[in-house]
Amino acid sequence: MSFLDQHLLSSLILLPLLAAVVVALLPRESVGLQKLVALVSSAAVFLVSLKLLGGFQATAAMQFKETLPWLPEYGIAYRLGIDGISLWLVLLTTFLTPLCLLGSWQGIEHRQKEFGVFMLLLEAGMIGVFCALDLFLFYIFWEAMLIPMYFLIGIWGHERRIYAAVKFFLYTMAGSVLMLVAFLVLYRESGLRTFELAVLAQSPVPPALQAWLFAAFALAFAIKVPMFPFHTWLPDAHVEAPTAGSVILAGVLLKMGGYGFLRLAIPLFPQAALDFGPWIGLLAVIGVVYGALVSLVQPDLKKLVAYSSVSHLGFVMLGVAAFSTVSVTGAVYQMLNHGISTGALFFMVGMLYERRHTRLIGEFGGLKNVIPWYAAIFLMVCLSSIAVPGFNGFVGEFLILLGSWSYDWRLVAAASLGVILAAAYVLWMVKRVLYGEVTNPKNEGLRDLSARELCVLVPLVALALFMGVASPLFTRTIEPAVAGLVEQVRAQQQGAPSAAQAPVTAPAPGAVAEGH
Amino acid sequence: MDSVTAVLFYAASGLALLSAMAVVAQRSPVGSAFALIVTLCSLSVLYGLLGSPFIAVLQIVVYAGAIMVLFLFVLMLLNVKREEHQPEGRGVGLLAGGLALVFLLQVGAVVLASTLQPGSPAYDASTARMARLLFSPDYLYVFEATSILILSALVGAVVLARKEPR
Amino acid sequence: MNPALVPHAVLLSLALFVIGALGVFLRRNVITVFMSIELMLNAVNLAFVAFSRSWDRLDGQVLVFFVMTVAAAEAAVGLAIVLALHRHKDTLDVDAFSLLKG
Amino acid sequence: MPNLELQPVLPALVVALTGLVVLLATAFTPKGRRAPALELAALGLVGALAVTFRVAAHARGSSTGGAVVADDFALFFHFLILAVGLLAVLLSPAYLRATGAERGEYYTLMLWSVVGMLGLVSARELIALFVALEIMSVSAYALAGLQRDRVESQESAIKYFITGAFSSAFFLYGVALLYGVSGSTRLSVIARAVADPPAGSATLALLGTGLLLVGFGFKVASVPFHAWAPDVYEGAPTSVTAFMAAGVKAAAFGAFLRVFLEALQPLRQDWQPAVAILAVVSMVLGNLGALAQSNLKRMLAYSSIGHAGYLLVGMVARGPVAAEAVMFYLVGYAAVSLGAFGVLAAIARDGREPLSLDDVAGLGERRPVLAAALTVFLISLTGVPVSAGFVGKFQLFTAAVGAGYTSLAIVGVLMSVVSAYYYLRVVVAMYMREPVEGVEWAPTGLPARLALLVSVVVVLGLGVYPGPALAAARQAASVLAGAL
Amino acid sequence: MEDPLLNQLPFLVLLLPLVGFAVLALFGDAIRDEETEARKSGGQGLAFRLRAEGTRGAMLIACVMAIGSFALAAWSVARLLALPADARFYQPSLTFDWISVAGFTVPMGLLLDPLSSVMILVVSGIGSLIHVYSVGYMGHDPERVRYFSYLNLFLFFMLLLVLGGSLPLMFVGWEGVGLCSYLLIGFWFKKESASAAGMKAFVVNRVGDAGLILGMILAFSALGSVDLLELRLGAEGLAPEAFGAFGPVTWVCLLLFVGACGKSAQIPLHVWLPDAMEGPTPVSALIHAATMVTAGVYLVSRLSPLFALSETALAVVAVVGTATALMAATIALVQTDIKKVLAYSTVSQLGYMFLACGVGAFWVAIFHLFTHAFFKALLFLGSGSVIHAMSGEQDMRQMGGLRSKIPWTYWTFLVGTLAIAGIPPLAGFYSKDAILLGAWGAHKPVLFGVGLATALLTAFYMSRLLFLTFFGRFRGSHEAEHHVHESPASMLVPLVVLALGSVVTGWGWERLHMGEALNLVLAHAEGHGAHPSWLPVLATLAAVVGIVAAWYAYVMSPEIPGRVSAAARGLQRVLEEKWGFDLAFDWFAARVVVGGSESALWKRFDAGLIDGTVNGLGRFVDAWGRATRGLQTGLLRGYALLIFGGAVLLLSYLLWIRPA
Repeated sequence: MSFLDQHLLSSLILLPLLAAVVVALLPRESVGLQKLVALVSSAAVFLVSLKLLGGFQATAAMQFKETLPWLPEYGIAYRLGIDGISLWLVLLTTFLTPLCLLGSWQGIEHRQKEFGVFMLLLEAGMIGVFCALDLFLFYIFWEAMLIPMYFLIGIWGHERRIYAAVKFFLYTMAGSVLMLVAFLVLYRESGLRTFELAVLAQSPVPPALQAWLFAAFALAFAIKVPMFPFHTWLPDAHVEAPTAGSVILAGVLLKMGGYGFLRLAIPLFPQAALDFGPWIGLLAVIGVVYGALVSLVQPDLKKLVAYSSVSHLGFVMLGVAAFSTVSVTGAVYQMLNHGISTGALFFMVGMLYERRHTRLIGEFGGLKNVIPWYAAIFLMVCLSSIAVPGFNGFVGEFLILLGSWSYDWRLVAAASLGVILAAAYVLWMVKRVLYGEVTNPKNEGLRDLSARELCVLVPLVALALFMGVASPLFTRTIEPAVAGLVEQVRAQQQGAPSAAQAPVTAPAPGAVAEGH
Repeated sequence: MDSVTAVLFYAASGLALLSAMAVVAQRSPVGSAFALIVTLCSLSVLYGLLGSPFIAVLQIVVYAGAIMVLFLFVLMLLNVKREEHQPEGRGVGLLAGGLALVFLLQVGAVVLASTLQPGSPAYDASTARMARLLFSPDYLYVFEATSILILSALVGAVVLARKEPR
Repeated sequence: MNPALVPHAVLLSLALFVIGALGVFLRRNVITVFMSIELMLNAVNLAFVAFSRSWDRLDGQVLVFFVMTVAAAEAAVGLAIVLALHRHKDTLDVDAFSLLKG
Repeated sequence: MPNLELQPVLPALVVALTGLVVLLATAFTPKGRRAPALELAALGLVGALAVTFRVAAHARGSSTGGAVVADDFALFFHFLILAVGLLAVLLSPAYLRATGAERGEYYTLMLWSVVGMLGLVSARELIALFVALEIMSVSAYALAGLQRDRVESQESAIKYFITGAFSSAFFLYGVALLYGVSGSTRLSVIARAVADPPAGSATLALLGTGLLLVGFGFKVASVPFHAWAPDVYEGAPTSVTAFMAAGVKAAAFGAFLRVFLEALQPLRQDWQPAVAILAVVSMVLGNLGALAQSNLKRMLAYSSIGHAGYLLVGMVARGPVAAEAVMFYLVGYAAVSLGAFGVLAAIARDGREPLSLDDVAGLGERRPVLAAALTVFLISLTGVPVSAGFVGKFQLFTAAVGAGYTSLAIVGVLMSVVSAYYYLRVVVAMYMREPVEGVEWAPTGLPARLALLVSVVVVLGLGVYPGPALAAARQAASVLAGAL
Repeated sequence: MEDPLLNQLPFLVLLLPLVGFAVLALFGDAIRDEETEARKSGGQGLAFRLRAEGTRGAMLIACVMAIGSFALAAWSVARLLALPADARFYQPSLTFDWISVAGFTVPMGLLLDPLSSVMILVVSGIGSLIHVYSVGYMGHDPERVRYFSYLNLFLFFMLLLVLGGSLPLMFVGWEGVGLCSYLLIGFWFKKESASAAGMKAFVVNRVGDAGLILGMILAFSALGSVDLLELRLGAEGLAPEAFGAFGPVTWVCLLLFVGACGKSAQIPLHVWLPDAMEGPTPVSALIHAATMVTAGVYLVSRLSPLFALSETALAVVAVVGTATALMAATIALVQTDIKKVLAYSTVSQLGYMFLACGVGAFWVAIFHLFTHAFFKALLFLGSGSVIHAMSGEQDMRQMGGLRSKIPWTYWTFLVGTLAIAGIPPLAGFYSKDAILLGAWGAHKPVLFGVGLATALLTAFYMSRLLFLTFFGRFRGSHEAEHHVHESPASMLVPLVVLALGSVVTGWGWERLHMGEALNLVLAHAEGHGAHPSWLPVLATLAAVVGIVAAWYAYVMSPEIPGRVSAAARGLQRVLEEKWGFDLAFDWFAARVVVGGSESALWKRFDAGLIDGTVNGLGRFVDAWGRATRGLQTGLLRGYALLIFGGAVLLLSYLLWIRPA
């Protein structure tokens, strides 16, 4: 166990890899064993990841750090570490993966072995992205993750899965390769001969160059988020992906965009981040409203949820763009919230799909008559998604809006439209799916949630509620990391509000400006 | 002496040039082959004039003798007829000619502009000296390696040309 | 020795090289094409001899020797390929060998 | 008789003699019995590897009068080329049997081609280099045309041969011009001469450089000297294609590096932009061309043109990083192309060609290991981690960006995205489609399995732990004068 | 003086309904729907018996929790009243925070003071009555367990709303009651109109909530706190220039008022409330009349110190309130659905309360809120009793002459009608009088005039309702007439209790000097002007005129309404179309938002432009790929030419173009 303690993060990456190998080596016929091994090992990874909570200090410092020389000539090393931001994203990943495996117990009907392998590989990759403190390492995980996801969509997806998988892959790759070039330019410019994030973040890059590099980074991350107008891969990918794929995609992968902004783009290019901030904020808010409006008119449940993700992550990006301690903390929190509530939504849509083999809203109606438990939980998940206070979403959204107000109150005001529209598109969907009489005879004999499905959903709903009520348990560790980040970045920006000036205590400039 | 050399040089050069053009201009492959033999022989003269008797002899024996006979042999074997008229050749010909001209002018100008040594009169290219150089450590291995070259060519030729018992 | 001989020989080699190249483009009989290439190799040889003369070094001639060997080897393989192909296609027209394209 | 140093040519000698032995063994095997050609060839190559180890240990840096050397650079490529030869030999038997082209001479020719490659990378003198080039090529011409009942094979041979001889003439003319400038064919002498050329000869040297570039450009299949590659790669027997894509390219780049970074280093300012242009057009046209292909072999051929472009990017960059990046990439690329073509060879039963996407549809379900291997190779070709291809591209682009050629890196990565599209199509077919009716795949033979396994291990190994290979490449590159 | 118990009691008040909800929600399924079971087992068997007992038990639990909560609330208030007036502030708080980030902290803290005391009494009191009433009214609904669980949940959130010590915590209750309202309006979810109404209610409320969120944020940014008490301090600490006509304080107030408009159904966000009558009638009584809809009034009163600082905000509140009062009253004139009349009446009365707020008479607003809770709950429950008697019929044109058939209902309903009409000495008279007085005293004659007119209209349409329902002869079918029956005791007891309340609360309020008690926490204009003695008389006169006119038109000569509407067709149309608000909203929602999103945003922009660009890029690259194939002619001579051309270009480049 001492290896585990010494190399906790490495273990979190290696364990799923190891499990993937084991599953791959299991005989092809013993499907049950394959599924079981995958599930148990991912659950074990979750348990191990809980150890992170035990040893974590609520400071801004990187913790559980590990360094192993790798390509010393290039200044590349295997550098891992987490702070309050990545901690929770890692936990989110380890939390969702076993649920996905459990949730796909029956939905995946062929090639279960490969499914388990890819899910575990994906998990390792995702954890790696959140732990990497070296640009090279980050990029490796970032790109490597594409492959299992690509397979998940392409093999187990629905009708247009191939188009969606390829689109997903190309879109993401197109964004990230330019980021790779930006890495290299940064490497050259810094002259430090290292890819260590912390070191590079301390070395100033000329402002003119910063803009270009930041743009390259921002493109990669904006596609991943996805920010308007780089979002069109998302509905396709979501709709066509199998349930587990959608859950992971929405739950974790999309978070990497925002995480990338926070971890890489902004600290590395603070000045450019300051200059581009308003544009990012604007796109974010457009995304909030646009995503909600388009979501409103989707006939397909998954597409609706997918566009709602565009809207939700617009909030996150607004918080990131505003870049105050409160707004960024809110953004990180909202990432977790979105992972849980949208993850749960995708699970539930998937469960419907397993029963009816359709996702069209028009095919349903009156389901509350037939499957009341499903309906009740579905409603709760929806409420979480539209940020009803008491659920998790509200805390995140509120913090984002609160923290962004002094950045630009107009953006906040516009974003609040998203709050309204969210209720509209979600509740309209709820109405069309759950309420009314059962008009479609195919819906009559549906069975309600099974015990296995409850095992998947209950933790999610419980967590959604818990996070809505006990947010300080989470923000306690997020905030110091964010505060440290904000301070570090602000110190390098010219013409930015200084970090010492807490943006929340002083009357907002926007508020006074409103008086005219 | 100098003028004789010069006359011979330019005569052989002219012949080489003309026969080379004939190689390319002929429709009949056999004609081309004979024109090429003429070119090779005129080149041999030039080699002699440039003080390389060994190469001059080799040129006649190996090239004009062995290699060209091989060509003619294959031509006879396959009973090759004249090429048919090529209607589409004009554009390609123009393009090729243009490129060739550009190439010629460019490189020619550079060659003319460069100041090449005329070489000393005491130039010794005797066969003995050639042999010493060829078997010096510098070229011995290369020389030996040509055996592999020839062998592989042989094996390749046999493999490719052999009629397979089906 | 006439100082103009060396550059003129090089120029001649250049001309022969280009003529050979033109032969490759313009002739359709594969054996003629092949002979054009031989012409090009000879042009190179001439250049080597000329440069060898210019520098008073024999390496150039050694190279010519090797080029001839190579030419012989190429002739063997090349003609064998031509023979084999002729068996399939019953033609020597290079334009007929365009199964592989695009 | 002068004192002869045999060490530098010892590996080549072993391979050459093995070729001879195989030839004889084939000739003297009674009709109806299989000659132990494969075994002998493999044994010989293993022996050559062992000898190379010995040379590396005891006679590093020795040379035969300066024409042929066994420096670190040469030894690096020796290992690479011998390994390529070995894997190519292992990949061959099943394919040859399936396509009815099983012949002892095949191995002989392949071995002698390897001899040429070995000479190519260890020559420090242009005459030796040229002869080695021709040994490699002549055998390759013959190998390409080996499938006598496939007219494509014959056609590819004639195309390869004519264009090869044609470009050889250009190469030779370049050698002649450099000889005219320096009076020698030794790289070191040429380097001195072009650094401080005799009056009026500076431009001549430049032309010589240009013509050499044509010759090397042809061998490495760079646009616009690439046109032979798709046809030859498609037409040649697949195992030969694998051998060519890996071996010829590696050896040609070895010689390319040595000549340009040693003899022509002083002219770097002049040829660098030209090579940059070649790199860009190769990357763009190679990848765009591959995009439109439905024949897998042809697609990989085009992609190989694109990869030549990537490698040229490394040539453009300055400093030791560049050379070592190119060398590292060559290792990875050799493994990948051997592997990829090897898989195609493994599934092309009964000589059924051309191979289209339909032929691999459903491979992932029916032959998971084979499909997984091909997937790994394709991933590496795309340049996605974790693979040798990614690390290689990373180094190439680092070098390019470091040398100020950021635009090259941008073109490179964008073309990687384009390439992802056509590589993914193969993966899609393998994993996301049902097998086409009537397509069956024979079991893969043990030698081929071994070869593919090694390729996979190398590709992944270099992707995860590139350090040692990179160190070796760096040490090898440090020999070159220009790799400062 | 301290009362430590008061640091715990409010939490208990909250806890009981929450526990009730949790128990019913989690175990509700086991005791749900015994009718299905009955069908299966033929009404026999232990399982059926258990289930039947279970539902009864569930209802019992719900009622006990509600009543217990009321008892605890009453106890708390009693203890609070025992303290001296200036010590009546308690801020009980849990040891952990709800939100705490970088200086922004929302503790789990409540606020118990006279204002919240009044509110928790009203909420838990009326809530308890309605729980009891529901046992009778909903006793046979197959999903009554779910119903009672929602009811308990509502009680929890409503109590949280009024007890919450900071704006965000209050907002939890605020959205929570909205949620319960959504659930209860759509309780009969099989009915298309019910689920649609629920959704509409929530979405329209969300508009207000968005304003409320922004208001909270601005409050924190500008005033530095979201704590209800500190907010006032923050406002008072502001520099004088911050109080401009449109200074931050004004904006905070206006944004919060947007929230209030949503919840309390003020123009233009009133459209959801009439539709909300799709819910069960007790729900309408509790949520959409007595408690939830008054949350806006509570909010404005709670922040009265803030509102009092901004003339602009007060003016907006007053104008919106008055306009709403008048508009809703006019619409109520032509409604035929008994509950719709009451709904518009509620909107109107809420406008009245805002009028009170707007003229600075915040305690009066609470006073009217208090009395209104009684008589409007009474009227709704009464109408429920009528509907119950009519087997679900709600159209007044199908009723008539019920006076004798359901006397208890009739009498209590009469009390309610008189109370709302403002006939002394009933409760409505006192509070309405106080409002008019406030308007007069604030020198707002127009507001006063409109208020008076509204009082007259109120008396008229309420009397119309009364007469149409209970007088004349029965207009429904014979069968329906046969079924008419008086409601069970569980329904009648609440009616009686509420009727008593409607009678005495106005008088009692005055007697107990509740206004003065409230003024300790509410802002109030000092030194009202004269207290003209003609005012109560005038108000009463208006009420009497209204009643008499209704009597004349609907009892004496029932043909009059037809003649009037024929004479004023335009006006009739306008009123029947509810001044066009619903049409405008429907048009906006269906055509602009949904239609625009579908055709313009999704189909044209998203799929067409963005995705088209992306796919177009792909096709573009692909086309180039095909084009490059053309280069590969397959002709050897072409390849050689390409090499030669390349060589020529390369040499030319090296000779001429290369950088110096």
